[in-house]
Amino acid sequence: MNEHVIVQTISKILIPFIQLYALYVLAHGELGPGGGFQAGAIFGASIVLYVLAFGMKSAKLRFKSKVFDFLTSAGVFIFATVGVLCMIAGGAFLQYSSLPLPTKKLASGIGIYGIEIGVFITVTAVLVTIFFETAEQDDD
Amino acid sequence: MDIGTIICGVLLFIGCFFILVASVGVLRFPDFFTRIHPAGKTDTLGQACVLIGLIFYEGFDFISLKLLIIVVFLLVVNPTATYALANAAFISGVKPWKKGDKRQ
Amino acid sequence: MMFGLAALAIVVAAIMVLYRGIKGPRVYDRLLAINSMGTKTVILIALIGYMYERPHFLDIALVYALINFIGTIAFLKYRETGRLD
Amino acid sequence: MIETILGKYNYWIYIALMMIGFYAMVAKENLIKKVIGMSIFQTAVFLFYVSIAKVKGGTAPIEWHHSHLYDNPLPHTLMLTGIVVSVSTTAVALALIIRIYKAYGSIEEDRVLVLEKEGGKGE
Amino acid sequence: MSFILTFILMLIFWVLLSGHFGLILVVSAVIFSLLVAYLSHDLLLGGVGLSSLIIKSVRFIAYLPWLFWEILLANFEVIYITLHPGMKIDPEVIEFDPALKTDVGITILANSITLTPGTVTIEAGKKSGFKVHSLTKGADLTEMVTKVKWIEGEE
Amino acid sequence: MTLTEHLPILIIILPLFAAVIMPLTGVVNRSLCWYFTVVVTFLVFLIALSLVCNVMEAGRISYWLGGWKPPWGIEYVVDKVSALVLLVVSFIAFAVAIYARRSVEKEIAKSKVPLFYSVYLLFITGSMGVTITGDIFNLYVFLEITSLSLYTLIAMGPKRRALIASFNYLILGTIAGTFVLIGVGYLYMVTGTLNMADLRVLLPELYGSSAVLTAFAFFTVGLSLKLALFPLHIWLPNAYSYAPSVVSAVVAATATKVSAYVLFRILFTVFTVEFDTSVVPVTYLLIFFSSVAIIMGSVIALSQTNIKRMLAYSSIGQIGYIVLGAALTNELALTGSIIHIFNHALMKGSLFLVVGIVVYKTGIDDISGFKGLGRKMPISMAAFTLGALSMIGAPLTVGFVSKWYLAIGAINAGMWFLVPVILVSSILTAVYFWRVVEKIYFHKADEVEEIVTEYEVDGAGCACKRFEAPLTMLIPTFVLSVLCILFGIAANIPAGIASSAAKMLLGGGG
Amino acid sequence: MVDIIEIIYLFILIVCSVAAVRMKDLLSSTVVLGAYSLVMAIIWMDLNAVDVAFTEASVGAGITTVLIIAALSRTTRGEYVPGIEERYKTRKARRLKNGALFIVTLCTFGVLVYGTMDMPNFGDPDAPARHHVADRYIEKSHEEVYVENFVTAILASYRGYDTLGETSVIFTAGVALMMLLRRSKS
Amino acid sequence: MNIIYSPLPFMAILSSAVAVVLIALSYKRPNLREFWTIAAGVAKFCIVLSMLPEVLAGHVIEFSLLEVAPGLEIAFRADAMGMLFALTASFLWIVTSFYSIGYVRSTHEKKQTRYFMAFAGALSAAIGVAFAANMFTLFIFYEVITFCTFPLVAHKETKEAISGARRYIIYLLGTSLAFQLFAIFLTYSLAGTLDFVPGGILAGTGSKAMLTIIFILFMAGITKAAMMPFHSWLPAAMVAPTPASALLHAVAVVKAGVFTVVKVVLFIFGVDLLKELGLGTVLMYFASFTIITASIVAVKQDNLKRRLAYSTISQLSYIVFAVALLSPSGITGSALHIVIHAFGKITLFFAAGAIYVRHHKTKVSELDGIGYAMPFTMIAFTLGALSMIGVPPLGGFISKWYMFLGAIEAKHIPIIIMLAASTVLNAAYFLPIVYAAFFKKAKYGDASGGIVTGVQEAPGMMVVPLVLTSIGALALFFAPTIFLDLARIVVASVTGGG
Repeated sequence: MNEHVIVQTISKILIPFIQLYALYVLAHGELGPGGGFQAGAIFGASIVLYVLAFGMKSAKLRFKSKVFDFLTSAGVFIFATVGVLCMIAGGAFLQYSSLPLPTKKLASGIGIYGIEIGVFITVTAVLVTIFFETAEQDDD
Repeated sequence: MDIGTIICGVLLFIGCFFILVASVGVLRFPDFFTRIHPAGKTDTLGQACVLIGLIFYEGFDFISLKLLIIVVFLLVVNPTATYALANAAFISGVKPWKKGDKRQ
Repeated sequence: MMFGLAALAIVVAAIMVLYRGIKGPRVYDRLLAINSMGTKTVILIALIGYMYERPHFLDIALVYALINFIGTIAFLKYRETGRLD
Repeated sequence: MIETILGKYNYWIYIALMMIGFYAMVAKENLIKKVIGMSIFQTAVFLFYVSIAKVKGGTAPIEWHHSHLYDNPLPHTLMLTGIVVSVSTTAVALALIIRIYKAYGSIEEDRVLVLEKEGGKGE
Repeated sequence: MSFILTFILMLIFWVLLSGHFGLILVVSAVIFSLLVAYLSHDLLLGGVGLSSLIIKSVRFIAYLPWLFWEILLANFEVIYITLHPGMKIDPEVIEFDPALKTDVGITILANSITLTPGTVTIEAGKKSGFKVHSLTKGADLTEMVTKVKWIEGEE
Repeated sequence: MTLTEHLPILIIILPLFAAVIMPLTGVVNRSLCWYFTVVVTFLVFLIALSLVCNVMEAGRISYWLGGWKPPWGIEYVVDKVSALVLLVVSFIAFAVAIYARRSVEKEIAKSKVPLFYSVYLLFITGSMGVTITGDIFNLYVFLEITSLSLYTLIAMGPKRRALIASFNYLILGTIAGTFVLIGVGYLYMVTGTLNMADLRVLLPELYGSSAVLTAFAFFTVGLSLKLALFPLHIWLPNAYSYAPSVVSAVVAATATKVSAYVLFRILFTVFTVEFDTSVVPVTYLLIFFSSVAIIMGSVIALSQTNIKRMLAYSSIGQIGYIVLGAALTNELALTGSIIHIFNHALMKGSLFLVVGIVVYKTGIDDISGFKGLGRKMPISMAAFTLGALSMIGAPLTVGFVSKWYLAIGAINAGMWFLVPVILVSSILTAVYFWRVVEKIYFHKADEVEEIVTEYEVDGAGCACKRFEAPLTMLIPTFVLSVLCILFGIAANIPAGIASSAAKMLLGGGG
Repeated sequence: MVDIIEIIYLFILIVCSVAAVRMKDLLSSTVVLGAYSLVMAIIWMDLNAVDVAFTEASVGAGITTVLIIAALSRTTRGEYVPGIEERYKTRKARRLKNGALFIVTLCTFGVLVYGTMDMPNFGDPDAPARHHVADRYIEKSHEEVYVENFVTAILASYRGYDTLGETSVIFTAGVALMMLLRRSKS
Repeated sequence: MNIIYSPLPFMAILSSAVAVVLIALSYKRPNLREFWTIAAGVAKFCIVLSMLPEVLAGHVIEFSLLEVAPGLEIAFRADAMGMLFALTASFLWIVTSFYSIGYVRSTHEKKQTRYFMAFAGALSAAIGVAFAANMFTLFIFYEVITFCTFPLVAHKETKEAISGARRYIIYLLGTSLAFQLFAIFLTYSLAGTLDFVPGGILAGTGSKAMLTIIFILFMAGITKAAMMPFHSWLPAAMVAPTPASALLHAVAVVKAGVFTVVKVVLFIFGVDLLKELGLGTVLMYFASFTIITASIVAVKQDNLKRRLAYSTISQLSYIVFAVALLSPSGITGSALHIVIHAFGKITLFFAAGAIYVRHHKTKVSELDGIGYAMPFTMIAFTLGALSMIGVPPLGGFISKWYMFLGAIEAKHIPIIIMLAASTVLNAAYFLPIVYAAFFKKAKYGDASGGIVTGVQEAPGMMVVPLVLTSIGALALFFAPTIFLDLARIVVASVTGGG
């Protein structure tokens, strides 16, 4: 899609904003609507937009699919690790209050934030992977 | 009733009017290229009006900033989407309606 | 009340547009209508937020404002090249 | 009677939607139609759950200094999970459809079965 | 350069959106802005100098009021056409080449054309030139082209 | 908290971690994946074993996830039934994991092997999550993990038909899952809780309510669809027969069992026996349908020429046994049903593994392909024969033990007319298995030689000689089939657990 | 006022779903499904389910439509319309099948309607679902989890384990897609 | 009656089970393989013999192996009845082993290892049936016999052999699963146990109708006894090699069948209960019908083995019939007939095998003058046949005598006429063979090469066993003490010490 100057330009402008907005949603899941999943979906959408505007080849140069493979695993890993850390700290699985932090509030906040980030990473990576695999034609 | 609310009401009225008219246009116009005119921008203006009305209602705070951001994005995104649509139709060979043609 | 009336007006508009969306005749007309409904949704969400007096749900409206057109772009690309990559 | 019908209007709509989706899912021959039906079917259930959560005069379940009557947040949470499941299933279904098309050249269930018997590739 | 600019821009955007300044939030604001800047700095402001950026932005902002006025004016025209029972439309496709050099210029022009009622860009590109669908005959776009060129700084 | 207290969660988290790391391991070294899988499944098996011991000693174990007290948080419950099912699932997972190495090498593209193991482990995770949870919504979530991984695993089958099988299963599986979700919703709506134990306390007051009845109906239908009870079995034969051998084995041995277990949970833990029998006569319906399943499964299996399909239909019949035992709602029959979960996993597992070996070695999955194999693969065929004998229900095999309990249970329930159903299906089973056994030992191999040499990798391939499968495939197969006999002779151990589990289920302990 | 909007939108929802299912052109169907999603988002807003609305917005607008279009781009766009002859040949079987399925659907419908009869009314504040467990979440979550959004509190803390399951589901889908569609590079 | 706890009964079973493994392991060395067979046979016989004094002294040897599940125990009990059967079987196995070795070597059978393995397995199971302490154990071994003998029947792997074997297994397995197992289920749920108790366990547990149903199911389920509607597997199984047929028809399979019938009648139901229900009479008439019909069919058969098979059907029904008389003498006759028929019939089959091996004759009509060619064989055959008919001084007379007595005791006078008639029929199908063998001239110029003058006996490995068994048949008339004693102990126990 070389000729679609407009789409490309607008995408260039929008993509960073969409990405930041996604991260904003991630961070404000505790205060307002949103959370890891929504953030991941929005972030994924920004990459989908990139693919649509600039083509798969360019996108694969920019976003290595290997990286996304890694992130797919990493997200769940982070989530589960938070849970296991709580266990190591002496609580039940995912019992944030047992985390060795000064206040319970902070512990809870960090714990929730940690798992939200895990969700976010997995969702982003998976959605992008899904899109990559679905959209890419096999040229044979 | 303070002044913000009144301005808001007026702007809401104008915006809704625009939007309604745009919808009528979408219904009435004979073909795709003519329909895209009201849908693409009368709509946009109407929406901008409504949102700006809400800004006046809200006064100046973070929420109205957010509204403003929405307005800006709408103004950036809507014409692009309209363009994308028109372009898609044009490329795949939809002939623009000329005066005297049959309605589609 | 004011917001409610405005919202109703937009709902009416949305119904009209939806008629076009379902009737067609071409897929472009439908997409046009849906696109238009998308922007109306932004407004409607904002208005509903105000009706419930909880306006900080504008986040959702913002999502639509930001990413609703991705579908349209995908559509354009599909019509143009027959593929999305 | 009238009260039962009016008092539960959300539920009636959800039932209707669900049936539309269900029928599309089982009766349509086109595989993508099936997926669309699936999407509607699942969304209908989400509507049901969220309807449970609604309380007259309640407000969204985010802490707020004004109100003391919140909607029930639990079904919302559950439905977030539900939506994720729905999206995942849809993605896998679409992937399968793409593979089926590659193998058979058709995405119509009955055609595919005919092609399977004949051993050929359609179109 | 563009990295820092993007970072700052993102931070501002965050603050506009958020309005909360808890410790975790501020830290994550910085980290996330850095992240986005790292990921997308070449997208938003790829290869643009600071000074020309400022000039262009100022000019663009100066262009906006005129654009809004145009939008407003022309909207009434569409409303008139729409609501007129006789449906007085006579569409045509105008082709012209504005000879704009930058992508941003083309985008601004195309979107401006789309926003001003009566006209919709249906094709825009450096090579192919512009095709504009107009509701009524005789739409005049020269003024807009000049103004966009001014923003681009080509005069 | 000590490590022992964390076992209920570790059994889920461990394979989940492994599944997550697996794709990355594949990047480092592909052959590592198999070792990793085996080690993890073995650990899981050990955990399951120790859980069983703990439960038999101390009774019900409850684990509060996130440290939240049950009605508010999610609870993990290990009791006798779930411990037994966990043991079955983890054991089969372990055995099949060992077996998988060569079979997967052959049937799955190289670059996808790590992913395959990952999905395999996810499937195990899901199955065990479903088993161990005490929260109905959590059950749904894990059910979906299981289903999604299963769709994928089935679609990896070597024939293109596998794709359609997988898709059909996806559609029906989604319907089933959503039905369960609706059931959960209705129960939640009238009670306001999602915890099974809590539901049990709250529900009896509401037994008259049509919403509860509807919830029950949806649960039953959805789970019946998942466990392929007769009229809802249509997805199963294709899914089993076109999946890769490893998958057929593990699915046949665990997937439907887990669904059956969930059905038990709903019938006996969430609702009470009185509800099942007196408020709604659902048990009669289930008895009817499972009897039909027992007969029809065997009858249809009789007419199959593809060995995997034959085994699949036989599974449908066997599932009928499991449901029948539950529907009779008396202690002996339920014992039979629970023990049949265990036994059928062993038998079907070993049978499918043998079929996998044959497919691996000769590439044929038709019954005629078994001709004369008794001489060429004596050990595998011995395993097959043992499995077949168990399926028939010959005494001293596990099959007999379950049939014994079911039959005695049926007579005790005053439904002695069900005994002929069981026996007739035994005979039918005997007929269709004997057909195969006869081919194995008393027919001459025809024209297999060419294919044999084609598939003979080791180069030692003289067709007249033995060409037994590699040891990694042979050992688990043989162990499973020997266990069929072992637990048929020493049935006291599983029967003891099963009967105390049945007592617990009927007695209302959660 | 919100109720009115909601009722109107609910009906629009049904119209959209019927249209999406009935259209022969799959692309149009997809587009109408997009509208369905939009309408749904509004309904979530009306029902105060902001988080669900958010999810619907991000998924419906960004992902589902694009995915289906992607699938279309790799398969075919039109629903296959059999020729008259073929249609005539299979008419009886099709009618029978559709009739049977219709009856199944009708049965399910009947059960659902029956079940709905005894439900608490829509929006009933005394409904049991609103109390018991939910009360605690609303009253205590601020003290126990220190989170303003109750939904997040439940999602991440009370029922955080569900979320792990949910993430695993998504992970499974990702791995599944890699397995099913990724081409080996060799 | 003392109970002695000892693993001897189990050892008796185990000895041949171990042999199965050893045979399998030495498949490459035929001599060693056959040594194992013989050694196991001798060992088994010795073990059985070692238990004899205790049993004769009225003790019972019990051994409980393990409990499969609550209520399902694998246990063994060597009592008089089992002893009768076990002694016969284990002795005849040794004889048959020698015979088999001779047979398979001279016919060059394939897959001899499998053959011997199956043989040893079947024998283990037969002893298992003999020593089973409860119905469950009995059922297990009953089924094991089926599975072990299947390879023997299908041994030739021809189409005919396989279809015969298929019929064999469908009949045996099908009926036992469908009816016998059902009956066992019902018995267990009524009585709560499956142990064999002299005098029965079912008395007073269920309604009359239920008990009748159970009885019918049992009788229909024990197809190995070859009662008339379920008899057709037996002629079909004649495709097996002759030693196998000999073993099947004389010892292992069919005897296990009738033994089971006897066990069910005496130890599950008990004499009193059956009398009360009047089922004994029904069974008796059924058996009588079989005796007569099978005999008539046998007369018509030309194939020697088939004729022997129908003879077996008829003879087995004698045993059933005798026990169904429910009178002490009848039971004694029944028990004795198990032994006596075994010796007689195995002799006949051995002879048939020898004829086949040496001259490849299978039809009765081809046997003219064969007595001169194979004098030992045919004399033995004659002895066996006379024993079957019940002519003194041969064993058959004794059992028939007791049966007559039993019938009189039970006051079933019409039955005596039946017995007489059947004896005539027996004579009618055996004597022509004897007559043809010795008094008819051999037809020269036969297509098959005819009978050559001069003695042409089968190998010594075959002749010696068959002579031995015929001598056994003879000896039983003169010295039936041991078996008679055993039978008396049985009678004493089941009729309540009377």
